Amino acid sequence: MAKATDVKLIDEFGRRHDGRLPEEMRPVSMRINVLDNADGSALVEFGRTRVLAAVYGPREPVQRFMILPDRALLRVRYHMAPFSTAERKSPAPSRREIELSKVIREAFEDIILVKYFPRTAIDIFIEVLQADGGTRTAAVTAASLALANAGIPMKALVAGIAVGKIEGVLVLDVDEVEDGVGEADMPVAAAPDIGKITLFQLNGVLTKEEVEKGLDMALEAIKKLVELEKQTLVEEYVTTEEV
Amino acid sequence: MAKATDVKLIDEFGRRHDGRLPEEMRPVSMRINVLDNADGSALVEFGRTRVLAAVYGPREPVQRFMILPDRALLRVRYHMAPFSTAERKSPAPSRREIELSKVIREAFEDIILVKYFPRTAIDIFIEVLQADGGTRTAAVTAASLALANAGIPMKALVAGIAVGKIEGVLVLDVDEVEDGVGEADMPVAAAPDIGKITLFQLNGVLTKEEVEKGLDMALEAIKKLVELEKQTLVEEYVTTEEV
Amino acid sequence: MAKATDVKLIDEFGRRHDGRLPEEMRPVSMRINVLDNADGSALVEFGRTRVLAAVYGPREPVQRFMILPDRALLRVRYHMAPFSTAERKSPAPSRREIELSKVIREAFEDIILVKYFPRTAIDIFIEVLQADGGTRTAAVTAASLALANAGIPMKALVAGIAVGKIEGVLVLDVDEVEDGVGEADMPVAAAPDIGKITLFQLNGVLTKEEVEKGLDMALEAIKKLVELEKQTLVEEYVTTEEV
Amino acid sequence: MSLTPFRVPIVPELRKSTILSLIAKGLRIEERDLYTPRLIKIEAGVVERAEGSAQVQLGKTQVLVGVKVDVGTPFKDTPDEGVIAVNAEFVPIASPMFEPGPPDENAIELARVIDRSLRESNAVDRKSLVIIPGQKVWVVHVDIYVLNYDGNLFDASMLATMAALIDTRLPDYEELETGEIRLKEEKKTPLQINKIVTTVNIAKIGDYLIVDPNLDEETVADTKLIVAYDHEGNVVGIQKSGAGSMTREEILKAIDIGSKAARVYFKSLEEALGERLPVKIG
Amino acid sequence: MSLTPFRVPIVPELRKSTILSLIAKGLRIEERDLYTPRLIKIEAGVVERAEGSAQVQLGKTQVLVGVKVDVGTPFKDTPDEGVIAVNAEFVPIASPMFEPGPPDENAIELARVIDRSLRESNAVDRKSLVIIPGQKVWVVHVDIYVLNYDGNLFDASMLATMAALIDTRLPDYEELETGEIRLKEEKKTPLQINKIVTTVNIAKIGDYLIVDPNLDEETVADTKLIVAYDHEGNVVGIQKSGAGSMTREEILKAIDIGSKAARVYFKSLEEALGERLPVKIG
Amino acid sequence: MSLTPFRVPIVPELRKSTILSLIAKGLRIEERDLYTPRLIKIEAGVVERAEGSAQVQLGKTQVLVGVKVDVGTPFKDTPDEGVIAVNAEFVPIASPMFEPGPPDENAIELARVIDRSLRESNAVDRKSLVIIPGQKVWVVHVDIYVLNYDGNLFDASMLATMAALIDTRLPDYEELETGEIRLKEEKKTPLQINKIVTTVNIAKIGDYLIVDPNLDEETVADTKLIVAYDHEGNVVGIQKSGAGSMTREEILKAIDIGSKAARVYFKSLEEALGERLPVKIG
Repeated sequence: MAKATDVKLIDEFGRRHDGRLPEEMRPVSMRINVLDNADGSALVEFGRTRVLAAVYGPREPVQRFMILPDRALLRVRYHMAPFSTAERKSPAPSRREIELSKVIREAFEDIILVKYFPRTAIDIFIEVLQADGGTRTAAVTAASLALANAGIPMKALVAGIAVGKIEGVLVLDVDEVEDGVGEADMPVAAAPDIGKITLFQLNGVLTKEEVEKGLDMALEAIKKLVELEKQTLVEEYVTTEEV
Repeated sequence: MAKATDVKLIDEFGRRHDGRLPEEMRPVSMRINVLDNADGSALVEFGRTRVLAAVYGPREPVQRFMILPDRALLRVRYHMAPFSTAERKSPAPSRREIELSKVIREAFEDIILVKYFPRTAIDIFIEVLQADGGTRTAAVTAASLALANAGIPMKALVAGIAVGKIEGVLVLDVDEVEDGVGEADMPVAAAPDIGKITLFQLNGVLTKEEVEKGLDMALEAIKKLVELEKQTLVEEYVTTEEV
Repeated sequence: MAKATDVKLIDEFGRRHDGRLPEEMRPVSMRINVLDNADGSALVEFGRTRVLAAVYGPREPVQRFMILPDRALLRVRYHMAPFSTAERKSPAPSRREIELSKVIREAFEDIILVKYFPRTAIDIFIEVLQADGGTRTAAVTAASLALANAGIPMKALVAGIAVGKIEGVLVLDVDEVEDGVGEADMPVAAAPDIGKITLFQLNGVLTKEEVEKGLDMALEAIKKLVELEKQTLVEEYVTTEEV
Repeated sequence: MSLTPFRVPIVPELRKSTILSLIAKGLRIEERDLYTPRLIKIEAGVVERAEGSAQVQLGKTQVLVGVKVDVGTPFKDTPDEGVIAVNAEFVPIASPMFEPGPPDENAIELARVIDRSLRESNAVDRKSLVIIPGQKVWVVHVDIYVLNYDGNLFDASMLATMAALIDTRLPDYEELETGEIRLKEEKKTPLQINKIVTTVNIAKIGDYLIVDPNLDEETVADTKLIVAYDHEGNVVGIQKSGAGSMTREEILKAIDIGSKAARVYFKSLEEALGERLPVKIG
Repeated sequence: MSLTPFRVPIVPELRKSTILSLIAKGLRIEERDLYTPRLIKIEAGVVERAEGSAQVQLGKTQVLVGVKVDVGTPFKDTPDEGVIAVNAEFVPIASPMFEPGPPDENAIELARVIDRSLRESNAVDRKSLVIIPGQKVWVVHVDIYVLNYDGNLFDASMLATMAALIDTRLPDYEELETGEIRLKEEKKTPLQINKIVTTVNIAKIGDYLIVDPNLDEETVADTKLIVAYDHEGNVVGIQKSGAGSMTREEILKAIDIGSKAARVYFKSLEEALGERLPVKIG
Repeated sequence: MSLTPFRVPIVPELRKSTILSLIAKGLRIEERDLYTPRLIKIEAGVVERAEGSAQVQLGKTQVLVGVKVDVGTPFKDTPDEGVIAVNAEFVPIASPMFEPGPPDENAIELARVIDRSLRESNAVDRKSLVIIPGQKVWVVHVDIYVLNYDGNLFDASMLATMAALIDTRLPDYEELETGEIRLKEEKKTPLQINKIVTTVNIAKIGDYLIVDPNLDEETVADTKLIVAYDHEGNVVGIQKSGAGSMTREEILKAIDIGSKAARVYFKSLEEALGERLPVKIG
């Protein structure tokens, strides 16, 4: 991966390298019921980023020590296919995958009504099939759909998106090229119907004001994504127009 | 290991590089009761290939989750000593060893009367001490002897041998040199007394007719090997003449 | 680490490279109660060698299979911080650390009154913070203090020190430079109040007479160290003068 | 170490007897005959950023294969050949029985059977993968990803592997003065494919042989014979997989039956890939 | 894979209600207000043989950081930059809850949050770590060693990391004719530090936000927001860590509160390091 | 981490008291005296394809050692020495107590004690293992393989290691123009052996010391002292191994007793290897 340091990523008309405006998401598609065996499943695409989520459970935990007497235990695995990245990714779990599995799990602990299912396990398995930036937020979006598809009761639907800063401009839904050269990447996931932000990270440098502005951009977009999720749960498949 | 691509492996008289005729096995030796601690043990040689098998059991499984209520659980490990190969083999289990452990286990699942010993484990541990081709079939042969030596009831004795194709000729009991340059290697294990083929693989290219012919060559040899096994179980040690 | 093969390590006046005489230890300091969470803890320094020991227990073992019906189970980990050595040490346990954990555990099995605490675990965790020779014997000394600090009943206090042979001379308390070029390194740990030697190793070549002389040098020093331990348990911190 | 599987799905007695009595009549639960594979859907080029990819549905079994290539060194004993490395992961999305972790013996067996069938048939021309003889070669990583498991991963994975290899395009590159190889964004050169290869999974259930068993059939089967064929009709690999045994006659019959089913698979590859198929299937 | 923690320490009900009722009054169990960190003690240069080191006490939490450097090759995509590798170990001396073994998700998260805060802020000038461009660079290993765990490992580890990096001296070296780098005993050159960075751990308990939670507070907290600041007041990293959620307003308020606590931390670094601090803190 | 062994074989009380009362009379269960090893059988050259090998029986304990050599790079701090790497595997054929898996602390201790005894005594001339100084050296892998375990793996393994090293022949080679080393089929050059080394395992049972304990004796023993000797009578290594302790007098007595038993072992090596023994044993 050559790092394109000299490339201008915002042109004179304020357009990004793929023609999007700063507050424009990539085309999004959502589909549920894509896997036969899973109790719930979803395939979510943001541009070329493609993430599959499967939910199994509530079910008996594989190992007995994993029982919680008063609630369901969540198991979350964020995993990248070896062919999803520019250079082949080794199948062994990376430190990045371990961290993201944790923050994605924590994005749902307060959302799933775990008290309804004591002594069970709910498994959320996420497979990144193609990575082009924004995989963790696509993963949260796919997991939310797969959980709903599995009939797991939740306080509200969750979706995620990242805001980046490129050449001084805050932009929505950064892709890999933008992430590689940008000054900041701030992934956010939220359940807008109940006002909860469930995943929040910042990699990069922002002023406090930019954090606030970026957060609002993300929350705005998340509202739209949750609307798309609702539509998907009715129609099984939705897509936004091509750029 | 230089690959001897230019070497003729069948000479003008139809002799192989070590003087054998196509349907000729290497000298075979079999010995039982070679280890004090094991419940049964055997050392089998095909030429320079030397394989040791030990059987422990039926005994209580080491870990409780390994209990089958209606039958004995088989555990099979095919393992190569680090010094058994031309280049030192790392002691960590290779993918090849994992696969061969599986096919060797599957060669005995239908042979051992596992229903007689519910809730127990029968362990077959195979150590390749020197590898010169045909280790998996020598391993099956040694395991059969060690099982009989341990008094584990079986439907019939099992033996194995590989058929290869070298320079267009089907040959019995390929060694490492022949395997390296040959067009095909087809290991077969069977219990001829009951007509069961329990291990069967082909690595290489053959016509259907060659598969049939090669299979018959192998079965013919396996009959002889099982006779040698029977003799060994009486006399503790047998050997065929030197080439 | 260049190996200083040409350096004279004993000068014309019989002084070692840091000015010590052959039977002279490095300055020693001992301190207990250095960690809040541990049931007992100690920090021991021999010159620049610095070792921390923490004791937890007797407590319920983490895993149930680790229960001994008639005594406490000891768990000992000797572990080096990645920054403790000249070249960074990988955090994964090395073969050396595994062996030293064993010999240190065995140095206490006959000292701790384990029969008093059946079905429990006593954990001794040792962290080498800086390594300059003699870490295993400093570890035993720190562990003895931490056990006493935790109130674990012992038959007697234990301390350790190494004797080396450098340029033909037996010397006490070898440091890393001396160990690197010396002819022998003989770590000893003992409980002098009851005449028990609990750790004893020799790496190097000695005559029988030298073993005897070296052992006596070590036992002499260990007596002093145990006196220092006793003083430390009263005063919480003691140190011997600087060289 | 290999253990007798002790966490096998239980096929209810009623379903089992239905399967068996149907087979005795020459029928299957999915309304097909004994020797016909399930519905096949092959789609190549599904992971745009990979150098090659394909997704296969075989009944409800779904497998995705991605191919990534990079530049590496050849094996010492084959300095004039590139490297093809096949790996299989049974990711836990695919079945309630799959747990996360390194490949188990089943995943390893699957990958190795496919690897050998490709290697021994010389399906991909490994000599054409050399960049600088003895020093730099293409390393072709074939990653088999099981998305949904309903039996017969062998055939589904082999079809997806074959389609993904045909779909693969090697990146353009330039050799730097330092001897290093710098890859470019463009990917144009297809792999040189010598042979089209497929496996056929033939299960033995009682005295019957059936092709392409689904999960229930695999579970009640005595054993399976996996036979690999090239498009010229040669047998290019065999693996008996599963606990039971077969007779000489059953093996020969299975190889015969399989060669007919192989045509069905070849036909599906032809339909899916059309002109891109580098060889003409008889 | 990440699992809901199932071996969490239980805070007795009485203690829990004490914590909560104190917080409602703006007080803490350790007699401080909601937005003030615990007592801080920073000592640099505590491991003489390491290239840099520091020990930090934050209340009863104790963290030791050692820095070792060696010569390595740069990453392919950053040939003109050195490497900083952060690793955290929760060694079992530090808590009855820590077990020996490879770093778990908490240790990995801690190391990565600190690593990113350093990297994104360009706190250490990575370009100054190049020895031979594209070939040899300094690899700076930051090893975080937890000695006693009483909550908020983030801030204690970040302070210790920062102090240890400031304490670090690169070895002198000579380039041999073979191109190899031979290190000398002397260590003189400090790292080029561009920014002083600290994190502030803000826990949400009920409707309250508190700074620098101790272990009991962390255990009863709904969630935590870790915000990293540079000494110029920029936000250089954020991590929501923990199971719960926050509102938009809580997040913005936390960032505000944190920026004040960050001053306390910067001040402590200044007091501990004095003249050695390479930048002037406002 | 090291744990008190919790799966130790139980020696029945009756057998235990037999062992103890015999020892009190200066006798052993195998009808030998306290200071005499069991029957020894040493056979070198048992694995033809290895560069060196030997099998040793010590009573019912059986150990096979194979030596493989390859060409590698020297360690940085010893550029002018070859490498000897000792590894021990307790393969599960050898005992109902051995389970498959990576070497445990006992196997590691065994390998390291033997490795140190060889290294410190300079038994094998490591300087003679250099091919191109600083760049290419012989790496000698000594793999200890336990075939049957009936106590005292130390002495059996050391004897087998020594015999296998004496049996070892380095391959002929040529240096290619590229600087690479190409090995030939022929193996002619023996290793340069400076010293013959053996260990003697002395167990303490009650107030008695006995040589070469079998498994039952090891199990009831308080502790063991493993002393390594060279053929010139020097002590070249010691390891107290086992949970108990010894007095100063016991240690000195053990070293004395051991030096006599060492002669028995040296004699066995001499008988087995005859002319091939590179040094004259007094």
